[in-house]
Amino acid sequence: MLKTFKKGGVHPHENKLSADKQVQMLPPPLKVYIPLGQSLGAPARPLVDKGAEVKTGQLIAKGESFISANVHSSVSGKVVKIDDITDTSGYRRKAVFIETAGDDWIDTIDRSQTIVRECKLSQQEIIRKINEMGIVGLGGATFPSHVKLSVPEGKKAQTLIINGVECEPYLTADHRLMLERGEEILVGITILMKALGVNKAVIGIENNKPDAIAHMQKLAADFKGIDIVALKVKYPQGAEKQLIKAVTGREVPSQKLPIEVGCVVNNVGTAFAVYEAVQKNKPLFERVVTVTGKNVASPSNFLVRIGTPVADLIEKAGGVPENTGKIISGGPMMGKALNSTEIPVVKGTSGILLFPESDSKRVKVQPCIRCAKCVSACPMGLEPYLLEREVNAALWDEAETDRVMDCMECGSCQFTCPSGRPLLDYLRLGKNKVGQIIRSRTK
Amino acid sequence: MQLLTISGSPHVHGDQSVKKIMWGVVVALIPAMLVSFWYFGLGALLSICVAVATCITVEYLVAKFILKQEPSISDGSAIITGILLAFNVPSNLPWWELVIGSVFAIAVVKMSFGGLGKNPFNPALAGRVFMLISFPVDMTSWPLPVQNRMVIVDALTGPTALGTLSEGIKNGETVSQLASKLPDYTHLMMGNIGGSLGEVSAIALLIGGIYMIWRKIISWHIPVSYLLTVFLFTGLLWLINPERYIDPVFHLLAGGLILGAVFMATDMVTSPMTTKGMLIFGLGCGLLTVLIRVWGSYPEGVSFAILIMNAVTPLLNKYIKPVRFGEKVKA
Amino acid sequence: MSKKLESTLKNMILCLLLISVAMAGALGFVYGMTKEPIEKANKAKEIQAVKDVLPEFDNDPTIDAKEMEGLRFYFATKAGQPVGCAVKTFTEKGFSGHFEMMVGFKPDGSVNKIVVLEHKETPGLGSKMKEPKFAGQFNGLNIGTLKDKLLKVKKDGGTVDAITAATISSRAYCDGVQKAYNLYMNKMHTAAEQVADTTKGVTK
Amino acid sequence: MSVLKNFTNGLIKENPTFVLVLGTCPTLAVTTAAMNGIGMGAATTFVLVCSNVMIAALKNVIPDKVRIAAFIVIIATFVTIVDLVMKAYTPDLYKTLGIFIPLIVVNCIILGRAEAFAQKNNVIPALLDGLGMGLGFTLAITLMGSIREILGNGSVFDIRLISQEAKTILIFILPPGAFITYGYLIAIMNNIKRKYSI
Amino acid sequence: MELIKIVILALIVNNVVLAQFLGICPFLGVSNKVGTSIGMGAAVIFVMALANLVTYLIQNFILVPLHIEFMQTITFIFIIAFLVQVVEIILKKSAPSLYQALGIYLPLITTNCAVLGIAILAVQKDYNLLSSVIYAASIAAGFTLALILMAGIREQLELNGYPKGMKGFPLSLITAGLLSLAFMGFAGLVK
Amino acid sequence: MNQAVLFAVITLGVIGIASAAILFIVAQKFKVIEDPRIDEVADALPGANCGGCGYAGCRNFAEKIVSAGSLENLNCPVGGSNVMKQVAAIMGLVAEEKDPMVAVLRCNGSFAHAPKKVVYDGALNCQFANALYTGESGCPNGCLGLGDCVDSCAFDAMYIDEATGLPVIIEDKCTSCGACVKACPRHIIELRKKGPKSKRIFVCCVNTEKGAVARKNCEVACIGCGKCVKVCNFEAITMENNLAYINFEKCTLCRKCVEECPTNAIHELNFKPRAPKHPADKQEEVVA
Ligand SMILES: Cc1cc2nc3c(=O)[nH]c(=O)nc-3n(C[C@H](O)[C@H](O)[C@H](O)COP(=O)(O)O)c2cc1C
Ligand SMILES: Cc1cc2nc3c(=O)[nH]c(=O)nc-3n(C[C@H](O)[C@H](O)[C@H](O)COP(=O)(O)O)c2cc1C
Ligand SMILES: Cc1cc2nc3c(=O)[nH]c(=O)nc-3n(C[C@H](O)[C@H](O)[C@H](O)COP(=O)(O)O)c2cc1C
Ligand SMILES: Cc1cc2nc3c(=O)[nH]c(=O)nc-3n(C[C@H](O)[C@H](O)[C@H](O)CO)c2cc1C
Ligand code: SF4
Ligand code: SF4
Ligand code: SF4
Ligand code: SF4
Ligand code: FES
Repeated sequence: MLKTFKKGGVHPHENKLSADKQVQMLPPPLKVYIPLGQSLGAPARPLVDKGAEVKTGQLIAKGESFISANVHSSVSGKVVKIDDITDTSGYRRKAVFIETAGDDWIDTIDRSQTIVRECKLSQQEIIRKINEMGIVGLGGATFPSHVKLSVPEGKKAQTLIINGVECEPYLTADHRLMLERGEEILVGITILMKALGVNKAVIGIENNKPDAIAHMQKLAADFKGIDIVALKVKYPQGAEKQLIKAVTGREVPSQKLPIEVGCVVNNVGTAFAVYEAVQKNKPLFERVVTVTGKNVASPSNFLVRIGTPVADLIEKAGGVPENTGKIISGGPMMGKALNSTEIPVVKGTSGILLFPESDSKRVKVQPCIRCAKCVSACPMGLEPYLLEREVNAALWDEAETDRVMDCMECGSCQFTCPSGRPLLDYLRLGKNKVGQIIRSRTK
Repeated sequence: MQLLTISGSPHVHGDQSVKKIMWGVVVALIPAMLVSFWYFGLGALLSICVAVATCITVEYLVAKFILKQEPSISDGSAIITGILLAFNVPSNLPWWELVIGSVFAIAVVKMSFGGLGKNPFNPALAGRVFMLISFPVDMTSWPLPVQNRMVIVDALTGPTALGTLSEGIKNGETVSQLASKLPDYTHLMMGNIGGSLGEVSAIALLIGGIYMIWRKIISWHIPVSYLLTVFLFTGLLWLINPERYIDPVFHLLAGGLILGAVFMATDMVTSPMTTKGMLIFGLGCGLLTVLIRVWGSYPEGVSFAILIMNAVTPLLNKYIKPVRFGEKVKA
Repeated sequence: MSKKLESTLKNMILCLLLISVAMAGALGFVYGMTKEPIEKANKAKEIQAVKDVLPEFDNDPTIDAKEMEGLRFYFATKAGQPVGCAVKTFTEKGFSGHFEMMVGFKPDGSVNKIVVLEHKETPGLGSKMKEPKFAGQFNGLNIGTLKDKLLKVKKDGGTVDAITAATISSRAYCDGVQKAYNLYMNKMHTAAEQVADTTKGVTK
Repeated sequence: MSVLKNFTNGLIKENPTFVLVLGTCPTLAVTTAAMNGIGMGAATTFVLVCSNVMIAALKNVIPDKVRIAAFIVIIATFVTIVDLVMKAYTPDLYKTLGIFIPLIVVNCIILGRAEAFAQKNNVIPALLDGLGMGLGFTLAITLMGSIREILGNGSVFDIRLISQEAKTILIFILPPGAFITYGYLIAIMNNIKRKYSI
Repeated sequence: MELIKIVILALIVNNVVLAQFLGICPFLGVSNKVGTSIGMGAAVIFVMALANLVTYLIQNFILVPLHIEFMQTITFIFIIAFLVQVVEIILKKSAPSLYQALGIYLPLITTNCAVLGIAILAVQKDYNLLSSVIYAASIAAGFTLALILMAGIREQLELNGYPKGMKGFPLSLITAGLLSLAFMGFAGLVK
Repeated sequence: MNQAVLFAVITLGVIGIASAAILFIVAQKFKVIEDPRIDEVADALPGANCGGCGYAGCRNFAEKIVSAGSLENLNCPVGGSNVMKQVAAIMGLVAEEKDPMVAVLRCNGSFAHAPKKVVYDGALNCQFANALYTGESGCPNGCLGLGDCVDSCAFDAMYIDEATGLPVIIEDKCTSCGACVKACPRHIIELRKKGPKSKRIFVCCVNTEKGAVARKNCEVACIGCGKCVKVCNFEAITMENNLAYINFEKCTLCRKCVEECPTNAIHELNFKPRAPKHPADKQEEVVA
């Protein structure tokens, strides 16, 4: 029996159309919009002004609060302006507009292809470096990695879990990365292990990527303390708590961090970015993005500069088909629908998905038939149908006691609901409100 | 390019729909329906048609003209109510009584609360109890399985197995004295006995149940805990005094227990939402069924038991919560 | 509006006392007024019930009524001759338990007529035992002529046509009648004659 | 406020049964037949009128703290009077209404009106208010009794509409029928009121 | 055995609310929240048991010896009202937490016709002191049972939504009707 | 008369005295100090203890009223509005004599003025849509048209106009309770002075973006040009975040600004249609 988490979960059609497409490196685009807020936490403070000349990799904005990350230029050229642009959030936010001229990298970056295995830096130095290079979690939440690696006083990390699950349908970025940059990832993992002071790491990979499992297993033989665990295919296995449960059998308590059970989870992409940052001095300014969808001419995986407008990417994959009804940043289960193609790729963008008109509309909403399918689908053991009603009736106290804050927005409930109810919409609203209430209480 | 659509995640949807679930139940009811045609002839067919037609019409009219909402007949829930209502009455029930029962089931029990998904009580069962109490004479004269299937109203009536038992026991007879008057187990399995249209064949009902579990329309918790409770409880009584209390297998097979456990207690609208709740629900149904069958004045207790547990369901939902992730102290 | 009285202890007690006394007085007065009509009404009802089940009589059967095992026996005479005995009987076996009826026996022990006095049986079912269709079959019936002198519904091998779908009530009905018959025939028959004798004496 | 309004108020706008939904127990319990409705209504009206008048007359001599106690004594007296009178002169009706006659004393309508109206008004308005409320109650429960009797027994005021043998919907003269009939009557009343904004 | 019979009869077979129609006003009024109905139920159980104890004594040691049974209604209701008030006042002072949980329901109980009704019925049924008190307590427990079931359903209805025209009493009454329909199944459990 | 009367009188008299005395003593002994308003309110209530209000008796209801400090959702069905008025008086909740107010919608981004750029297909709930994105027209401040305000109105004073996609406030029904103001996640609805003969002038836009951006999404947006501020003689108009706001306390309803606005973002309500360029008319209005 393959390992997996026990409670809930669903199995959407996988549709990994681009699984065997090698990662293509895209040339720098003509212009980029680099949002200042690309990580969880406060946006960074810009360091450049309109008209400034910048180089690829140059620090252009500094993360100054505790949870915040540096932003680097992904191209060389001239800063046109710092202005609002609609980003993945659906709202207009501040971004640095740069017009590209050539591709002139800053000197400190080691651009050679040789793999540097050894890392002589100390724990503190590694974390400082990761901070400098603007590394954030690439698994989706874009949580600044240096914060995550600084284990709080009194807690002890035991296991590093590397998230190679990629449970979202369609997406293949992590899959390709493991196949093509496996060794770098493993080096990145050893660095992360050192930063955390642990001697055990586990890479969890779902069983629908047998090639990646085999490949990583072969490579990992060379590295001490790194294991590969094959997992049964089940969404949302990639979610931190579910992955920990699947791999270690431990459950992270409600409203607590993984460190509570001695675990730290990082995405494979993050491990790769850490490798590049620490060993090659390369800031995080490009990432792998899957561009896919059933009527995208050629579903692909691209290595993309941060700030590239989504339109450019789609163009490279065959353009926007006439009947496109929805463009999603991220996977179909958790991604955000975009309201224009002028939105830039950010650190958290793992995929761009094009849906034809026919698949873009939700199914008709009917009254809840109390079938309890949402309850059994919820991996967190919540009662989505009930929370939806409570949020609808503005019963915030009840929603809180029924643990609305535990919802991780995986969407399993809404996916299964035969009545097509917008459960997650309401749950998000509830989390929003209850979160506000909780915060105002502690204040 | 068209206008892009914006919505929150998830952007894909599973393949379950209300319609599929409801029609799945209708399919699961087919074996029992065929058995009822076989044993009760045209009368059975007619009853089912009358009940279904009334349910659909009433639902449409109430939704459209009184609630002024979009009628949603096509979801098929009214059809299930109709079939199950017909399944719960003798095949020779006067048609107008069935019509009144169906109107009550849909208009009062279902639509008064707002329609599908909002009703706290099972419409078909409430409809059945309504008829049982309103027309007790007709509702307790059971036709025997027919010789001539083309006859609509068969004059030959007789008591159900449970009715015979209950009468006998109340009259002071012992189980062994009654044994000769009761049908044997093969008949109970196949359905060659007097009783409501759809309750007679245990096998046909179980086939439907297994189909529904396989299609993930229902989960096993309610039927299993229900049947098991009845089996254990009656088994205990039987061990105590086999002359006063009949054996548990008879209780399982006779009457509407299997119909109730598989198709009616599992009605998702009126049963609990968590597995633990479902197990308790089944347990409660089982205890009440035996209580009413053995000590109450009604020979059959399934309808009442499920209705009473329907009333308890909101409390179960309120107090029995699913095991939350991260609730158990770490292993 | 003028000022209300203050809520002092004195006022409170005084007020309550006055009202209580006045009201109790009024009540006692009405009670006195209605006492007799109520008794009369009760008696009239009792006699009426006896009249309902027996042929004409001219004595007051409530005076010499006798009680035994919870049953009440009223002896009727006409011109000093016993015309029958009305027995107020009951059963606990009804669908809803207890119900009461009045059975009129002729001196020979045959049933003259039966009325149900009080019952909780289901309307439309058990309640049909009040209707002539069911109750009529007992008129003139002598239980002594039945097999084992037992009154039974057909289902139990007897002679009584049960009410459709209300065998339980029918059985209970028989039970009540049987009880009355047994006591009447075994214990009360002689009493009936005594009463007849005494009334005869009076009328003479 | 016109004096007449005191009277009509209870009939529709503040009908105790359908609008205020008070005195629900007798409404549900005794309405198995239309006739019972009239009997119960009459008894209640009598008590209501007498106690309203009496309380209005005595309102100034009753100290506040023993107000409720005094009201109860007054109301209970009239209830007992009705009880005794009915026992004496209409024994059959008395029997069907049973325990609900003494229970008039706790009928929320009566104490409610005593507190809400009689206590604050003069004798004449109190009388009219009691009469209106009582009549509203009587009409309402007679209506309900008629409906239940027709559906459940096939007769109204004991006049048979269909033959004795014909089947009726028995449930209407049983408890569930009472609740359901009452529920729908209130719903209909509410909707009529809303429509014509009474 | 007799007592068990009384309990079962009073609790489910002849449920006060669903079969005997007593105490409907508070049943409809206070059944909107499960928490509230539990509190109300507990208070009713206490008061009804107490009231029956006292009315039993009054009936058998005052009214009957003095031949003034016609004073039953007036003395009973007076005593009940008085009792409730005293209990309320005492509770408020000496056990404020209990008062918060139960006491606030006390005033509602005076006009609950079940209290007076059951006191009178207990007299009619010729129960002895113990039976009378047990009877009252189980009747009150039956009231509580109906109240809690009803409250559960109403909470759910409130969340799920219902047709506008049925808001309030109509919906509650129809639910009560169906509940009463279901409870008819207990008929004949005890003869 | 007889013994019965005598005993009745004695019994009830004794019980009466005893109860009154005991009650009095107990009440004195176990006195609990409470907010005196509770008593006052409880006295004003009918005292039927029927539970019709949903609370456990009149006193409990009174406590609830006093502790809640408002009468929202609290009603005594027996006493009706008269009693509730008295209660309001005790609670000091009678609205002080204020200028009558009315809810005003400050967005005119109808389908025609602010065409859809995307289609929304989620929960029909403004709060959620607001958290998700800017809105179908792209205006981050404009009305989402999903009717949270309509749902919040207990007086049926609002509805969504199918043709414009915007809510409409029925002035006559609006009680200025302010529920909709709280419900709108975009703070579009404002309670404004009803004004003489319901005449009102206000900026019908809440967009704070720069003029060009705002204009791109909606042709009737306030672009922050400041013309109205200049033309107003009463300093009633202020400009903040590219958005003009008319203070209804200062506005004299002269209507000068209305004509000045290049995007027609300033609305006048319930004025007589003006005769084309007839200065005399205008003068009159100012007086009124
Ligand atoms: C407010 C907040 C504070 C966090 N603090 C820490 C932390 O101190 N240490 C840590 O290792 N992770 C921290 N995390 C990161 C979470 O453990 C988790 O990795 C992150 O939310 C992304 O997980 P996800 O993609 O499964 O949502 C924090 C996250 C949030 C939202
Ligand atoms: C429902 C859900 C699904 C997720 N799926 C994945 C996934 O497939 N792969 C992944 O790397 N992270 C996934 N994540 C994010 C992880 O929870 C976690 O944040 C991440 O692995 C932490 O690594 P990072 O900080 O390096 O991003 C998912 C999160 C959620 C809530
Ligand atoms: C609501 C209802 C009320 C009933 N009331 C009675 C009744 O009052 N008396 C009675 O004998 N049977 C009554 N029964 C029927 C019994 O349950 C039982 O079926 C019948 O007495 C025995 O059946 P039989 O007479 O057809 O042999 C009632 C049934 C129902 C459903
Ligand atoms: C498994 C299953 C069982 C059902 N059982 C019943 C039933 O017993 N009675 C009924 O009226 N409807 C039944 N339905 C249909 C539907 O749920 C029912 O009409 C709703 O209660 C109406 O809101 C069933 C549906 C499903 C899926
Ligand atoms: S979105 Fe939230 S409630 Fe729904 S299944 Fe996922 S965790 Fe559970
Ligand atoms: S899955 Fe949908 S229909 Fe089923 S209980 Fe949950 S919300 Fe209701
Ligand atoms: S919610 Fe209140 S302020 Fe808003 S329109 Fe309705 S009545 Fe007016
Ligand atoms: S005014 Fe506000 S609440 Fe009303 S529809 Fe518009 S955005 Fe929603
Ligand atoms: S009438 Fe019985 S409680 Fe109100």
